[in-house]
Amino acid sequence: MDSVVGTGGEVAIFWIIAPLMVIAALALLFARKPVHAAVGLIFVMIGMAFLYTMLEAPFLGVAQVVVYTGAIMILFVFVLMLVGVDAADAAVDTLKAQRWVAYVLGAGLVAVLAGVIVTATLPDAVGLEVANANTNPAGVAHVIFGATVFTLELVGVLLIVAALSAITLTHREALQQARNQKATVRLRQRAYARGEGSQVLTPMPAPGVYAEHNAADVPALDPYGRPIDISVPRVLRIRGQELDPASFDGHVAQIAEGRYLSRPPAPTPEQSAAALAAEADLERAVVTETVEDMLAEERGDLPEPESDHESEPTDDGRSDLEEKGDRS
Amino acid sequence: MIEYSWLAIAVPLASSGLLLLLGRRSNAWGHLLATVASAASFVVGLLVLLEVMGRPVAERVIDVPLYDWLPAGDLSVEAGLRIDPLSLTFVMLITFVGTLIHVYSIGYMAHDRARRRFFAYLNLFVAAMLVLVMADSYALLFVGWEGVGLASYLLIGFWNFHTPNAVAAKKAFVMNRVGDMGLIVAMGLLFATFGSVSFADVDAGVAALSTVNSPMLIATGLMLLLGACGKSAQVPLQAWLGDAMAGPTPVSALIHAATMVTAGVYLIVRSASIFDAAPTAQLVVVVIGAVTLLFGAGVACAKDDIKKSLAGSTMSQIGYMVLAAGLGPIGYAFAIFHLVTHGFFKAGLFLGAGSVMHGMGDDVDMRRYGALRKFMVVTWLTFGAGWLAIMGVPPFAGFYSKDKIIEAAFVGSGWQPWVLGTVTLVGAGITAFYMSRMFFMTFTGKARWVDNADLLGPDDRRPVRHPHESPAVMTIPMIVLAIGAVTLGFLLSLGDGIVGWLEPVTGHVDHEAHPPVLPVPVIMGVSLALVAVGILLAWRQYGRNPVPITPPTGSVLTRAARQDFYGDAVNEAVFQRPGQDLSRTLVYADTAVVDGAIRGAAEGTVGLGQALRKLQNGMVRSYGLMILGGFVLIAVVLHFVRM
Amino acid sequence: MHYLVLSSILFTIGAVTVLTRRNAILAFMGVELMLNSCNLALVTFSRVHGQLTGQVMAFYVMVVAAAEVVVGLAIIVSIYRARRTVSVDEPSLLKG
Amino acid sequence: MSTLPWITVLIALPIIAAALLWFVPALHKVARAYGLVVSLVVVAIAVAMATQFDVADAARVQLTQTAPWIPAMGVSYAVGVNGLGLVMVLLAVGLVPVVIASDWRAVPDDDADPALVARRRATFIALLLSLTGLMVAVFAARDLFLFYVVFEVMLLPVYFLIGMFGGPNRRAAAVKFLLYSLAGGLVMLVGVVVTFLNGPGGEQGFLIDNLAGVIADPTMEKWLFVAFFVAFAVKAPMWPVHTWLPDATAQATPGTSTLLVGVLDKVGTFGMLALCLPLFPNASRWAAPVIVVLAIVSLLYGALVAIGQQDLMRFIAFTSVSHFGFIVLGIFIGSQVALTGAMFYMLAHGLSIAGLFLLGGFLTERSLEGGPTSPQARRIAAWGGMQKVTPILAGLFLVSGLASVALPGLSGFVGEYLVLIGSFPESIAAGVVATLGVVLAAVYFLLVYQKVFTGQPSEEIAQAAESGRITDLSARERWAMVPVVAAMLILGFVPGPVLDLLTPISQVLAMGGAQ
Repeated sequence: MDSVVGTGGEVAIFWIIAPLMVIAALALLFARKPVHAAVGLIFVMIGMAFLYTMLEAPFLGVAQVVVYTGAIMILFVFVLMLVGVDAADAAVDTLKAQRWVAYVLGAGLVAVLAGVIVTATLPDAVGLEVANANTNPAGVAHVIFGATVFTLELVGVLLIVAALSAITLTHREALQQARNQKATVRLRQRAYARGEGSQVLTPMPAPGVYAEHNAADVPALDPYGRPIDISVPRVLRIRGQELDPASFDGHVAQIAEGRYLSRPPAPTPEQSAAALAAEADLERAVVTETVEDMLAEERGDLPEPESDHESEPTDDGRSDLEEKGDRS
Repeated sequence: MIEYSWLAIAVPLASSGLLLLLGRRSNAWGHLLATVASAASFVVGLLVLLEVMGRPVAERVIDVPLYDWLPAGDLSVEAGLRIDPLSLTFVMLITFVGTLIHVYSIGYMAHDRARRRFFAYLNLFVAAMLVLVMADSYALLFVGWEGVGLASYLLIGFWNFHTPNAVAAKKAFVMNRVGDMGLIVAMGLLFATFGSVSFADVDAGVAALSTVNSPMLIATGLMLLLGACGKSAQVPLQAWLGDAMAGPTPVSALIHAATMVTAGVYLIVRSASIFDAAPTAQLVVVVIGAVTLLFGAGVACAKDDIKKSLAGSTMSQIGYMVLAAGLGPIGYAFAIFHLVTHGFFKAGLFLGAGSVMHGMGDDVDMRRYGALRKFMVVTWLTFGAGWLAIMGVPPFAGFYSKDKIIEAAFVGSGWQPWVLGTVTLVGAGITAFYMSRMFFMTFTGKARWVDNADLLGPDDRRPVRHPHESPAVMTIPMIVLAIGAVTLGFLLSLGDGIVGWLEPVTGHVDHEAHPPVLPVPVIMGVSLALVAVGILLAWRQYGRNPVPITPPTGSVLTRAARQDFYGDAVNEAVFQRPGQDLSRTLVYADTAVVDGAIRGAAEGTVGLGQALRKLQNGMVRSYGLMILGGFVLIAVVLHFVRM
Repeated sequence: MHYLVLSSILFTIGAVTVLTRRNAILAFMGVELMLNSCNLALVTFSRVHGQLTGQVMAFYVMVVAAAEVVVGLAIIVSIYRARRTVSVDEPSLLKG
Repeated sequence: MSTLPWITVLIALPIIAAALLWFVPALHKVARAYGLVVSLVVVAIAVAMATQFDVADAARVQLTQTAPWIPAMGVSYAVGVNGLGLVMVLLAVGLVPVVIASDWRAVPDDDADPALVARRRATFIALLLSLTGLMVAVFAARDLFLFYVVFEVMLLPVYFLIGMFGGPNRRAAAVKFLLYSLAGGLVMLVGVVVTFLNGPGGEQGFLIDNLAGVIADPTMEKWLFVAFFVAFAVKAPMWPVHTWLPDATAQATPGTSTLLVGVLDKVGTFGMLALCLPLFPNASRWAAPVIVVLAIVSLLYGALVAIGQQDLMRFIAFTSVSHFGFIVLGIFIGSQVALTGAMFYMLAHGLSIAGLFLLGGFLTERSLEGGPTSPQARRIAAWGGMQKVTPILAGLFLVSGLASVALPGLSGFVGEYLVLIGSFPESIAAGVVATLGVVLAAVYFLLVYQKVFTGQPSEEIAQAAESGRITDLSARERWAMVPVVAAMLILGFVPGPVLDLLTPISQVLAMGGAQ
């Protein structure tokens, strides 16, 4: 057995924590959702802190918790909230075989490193009793503010620079002039003419909040009583957290059947579908030509920085984000 | 005068060059200049001849060095002339007949716009032929050898805007080249053995050689023979002569009857020392001669084209000469003798044929001649003289020369004399047959043409012709040649005659010492009898009976003979086709395989580059993957290296 | 030495994460994990040798890691703003 | 013997002239005349130099200059010619004016912008002139390194000549040419360096005289020999590394092809003579049998493939492959006579090939179907009966062709005869097989002559001749051809003077070289 690990208790703790850490780390590899991975990583960090303290480095243990778990990981999660909500990996990897090759190589790496370590002959552990004579933080402090004080200064500078750079990087210059309502409408109409985005010209229908239920995750109902998906905020939809109106009490169910609607009673789905289609065609025709002459009239005068985004499906999302902005 | 004998070559050469350079400007007088040039070289030759005759027999072989031609160290070839009875005999023949034919051509080519060019070529030929016979080394001889080949190419293809003529010319040149190849190889062997290619050194070397019939000499002899076959249209290189008749008739007379085609015989006689030292080669020579003799005769019997028939006869006559030359010292002189007489009467016959064609609108088909005797008397007479001469009817020239060959053929021991003698006798008979056939078909019998289209009945295939005698400028040469054909044999055998005259070259042979296996009178009688039979047969078939204007199918033999015994077919099947296929294959292989291999390498490199390019996909992660892989690799390696 | 083995395992997991996840943030977490595993090794060695240098080194690593995270995440955010994605494959600017 | 630095002048003058032409736009208008004058001046100087040459010991390198170039590396600028070098230099500079005069229309006037046309013409001429200087340099180089440098630099002007002027696929052809030559050249570079390292070193360590036979180790010598030989074989070109030549000539202008085949390719055989044999005598002897076989193969191969060619220029190129087979055979068969023949052959072939290419160019310039360098104009089958339309052209073509198939009385014969005859003492078999090439030569040339010049001209050609669209050679074309044909005839009848220049060398080589 190894002299590095001192007391039996320590051994026990190690054997409890280490496997858990490994499993948590694996989450990093296999978790579909970044958030879960982040959580796994946090666990690893904390486990790491435990090990530090066991390794007679309590100061580092604390620092670990404070710096990593307290700062860095939070930062991660925050950024995830900011950008990565729907950034789960696409099912198909752009680089075929990359994944598997990586796994194999990883296994190889482990084998090699472990092999080296196992075959290596380590001197007997000295232990840190001497060094930690008057508490480990003091010892560390001696080194930090003694031998490596200059380094410390440098690191301080580094941190400041990093902070500044972060600010400059994330500070958003006005890449394009703020989009006023007119431009927004134009964009949306153009998307509509192209048959993209949410094929809606009017402001987004509000979720079922004001109908029966004051919850943003209940879709609004159209005159025929069918739920309007796009009325639910996009994020909820992506997360699959919208609810089915039918799952509410009978009242809403009746609403869903359109019972409370004025005469005539609800037509059969075919009729309604046909009617909708005709309506939509008419609408589209009108809009299309209006859009056309709008384009003609304003060709050039409006720079189109988004021309490459419009083609992206995310355009849909953006347009109704703005919608929210308008509404509130 | 001897040291100026090079003038004989220089004059016609200069005139030829002049005519070619001046171009149209010399159209008006070109032909005259050429004729004069040819005559001049005849005069030079004559003067030299007289001077040489004035010398004692021992000093009749003179080498006239001109200049260092190929000073190449180990091999240093001098351009020099060998003046001796043999070369002089040829010089006289060439320049004399040549001049006559120049004169004849003035009339014959009168209507050709390119007459000047024709004469330039003729002069070129004369010069080259003189180089051939006057050279003192095989190298220089080769110059003339190829030179006459070129002249013959140019003259056969003189009307090369008719593709067949161009093809015939090419064929002649290429087949000659095959012979030339033999000559080159022979020269190489000589250089390898004797370190020189001049006649003098070779003769000395052979004399110094102890072994007789050494394989080297046999090979040399056979290679020389190959050259001779190419030039003299002997089997197996005979095929070109018939087509060569595409050239203007004077050309056929001069080049393809009198002079150039006999160069092979000259070569063999000139190389006497080698052949004497290599009996095996001699035997082959004899066999070739015998075969060609019959071959040509057969062809001559079957052709209806008068010129081709004459060409066949030329082949056969040269067969006689080659055979004689193959007999060794006893034959050389007779070969040359026959060569000279043949030069005269065959040239005469060709000119006669030309005259007939001239009168018959350039029609060569004898089946459309007939009864021309009345219309072109001179031609008839001169042609007749040639006819009798070639048949060997005494006292015409052929009688003297050919019978000597026949007798010589009977000399020897074992099977050889009997076989050869018989062949020559039979040949004589056939000669008589085909020549009489030609004569009768052309001049006697009923006219197979009409001079007035109204006389033509329905589906009457007779042509309309207005035969007429040729102008004097054409007839005079014919007459001169005819006189030669009549008298030459007799003149040249006066005293020890040409045989004695040639002794410095051919060596002295006591003909009494080698009696034929049959008594001479018997041989002579038999040959004359055979000739008579031949004439009678021809008369029965072509003289008395009417000749069908369309050739009858004829026997297998006849049809074969009409096809030159399928010589062309053989060539095509054995050389031409495979050659073409080989060439095609190689052309394909060159692009596909040779070049393909290299292009393949190039494409391979490009492909590799493309493959590697894929790795540079700009994706951080794949780069990272590579780094990791590399790291693991290194780690593993280090690990294992260390332990 | 179990600590060392553990650290190597964690390190590998981090590395593989960096290689396989296309979400930049996840990859970034992988990097953090690698750093941590290194720290673990450092601390272990400091104990083995009975000197605090290892711990100090680990400390500095933490600080630098912090700085790095700040900058890195800032970059990610700005990339997201510009390209509406955080996939590391998208900015394949390294392509020749 | 005058002290004028003849060769340096010969090298520098044309290159300077080329630079001048290139940089002075005023000259562009008169580029061709300018080029003609300069090249003629160069010829005059070369002739004057020849008079200074001491024929008595032609084997010795004369008219030498030596100056340190990169002493640290043992590289020096050392030039000088022996008999062979002199002959090749004369051939090279002699052909240039002929080429300029014949390729007068290398840059057609059809281009809309006259300034551009003038510019391209100037480029063409400038390239030709610079090439002249380089050719002189390569034949006169006595320093191995210098030789190598020029050997490679020479590729550039040729590359541009092929790639900028000529047929539709000229670029591909040019690249192919460049790659082949470079590949060979790099192999040679290795050989050059290794040879130097084995040499005495010092400030003149690269002088060929100091390197002759310094390689002691036989294996090493063999390897080095191979390294050099490969480069020269590609250049020569020998089967099976010949395929760049037909493509290049099929695309390049006739003039370029003339210099390429007539002179540049001779650098290959020249290198074999001037480097392989003296530097590695034993290895040459060791490799001779193989090389002789290769030579005979390319000799027959070239001839047979030539028979089947459809494109006039490709045809001529393949005949050259056959001829180079003869030359290499003469060099390595190991007899002094054959060596002399081979050297003479290099000169004679330069002449005959010039005749064929340039006259072929004149012919294609008269094509009704496309530009002079277009494939359809060069298709043999597209012609016929031209002798009737252009008799002088036909006659000159016939003479050149007969010279190239070694008709006695023309220059080609002397070389071929000496090579063949000289081969027999060494190997009768080789001699006999090589002699087959003589027959094939007659076949391929007469075949083409028959197709192109005999028979009846086609309707269009006949009409064009009537209307004067197709005329016989113009005065310029005729005068361009006169020196070539005259040289063929003179060398055919009186090769003595030239042979006197070459024989001593062959005697030296045959003694020390491959025997």
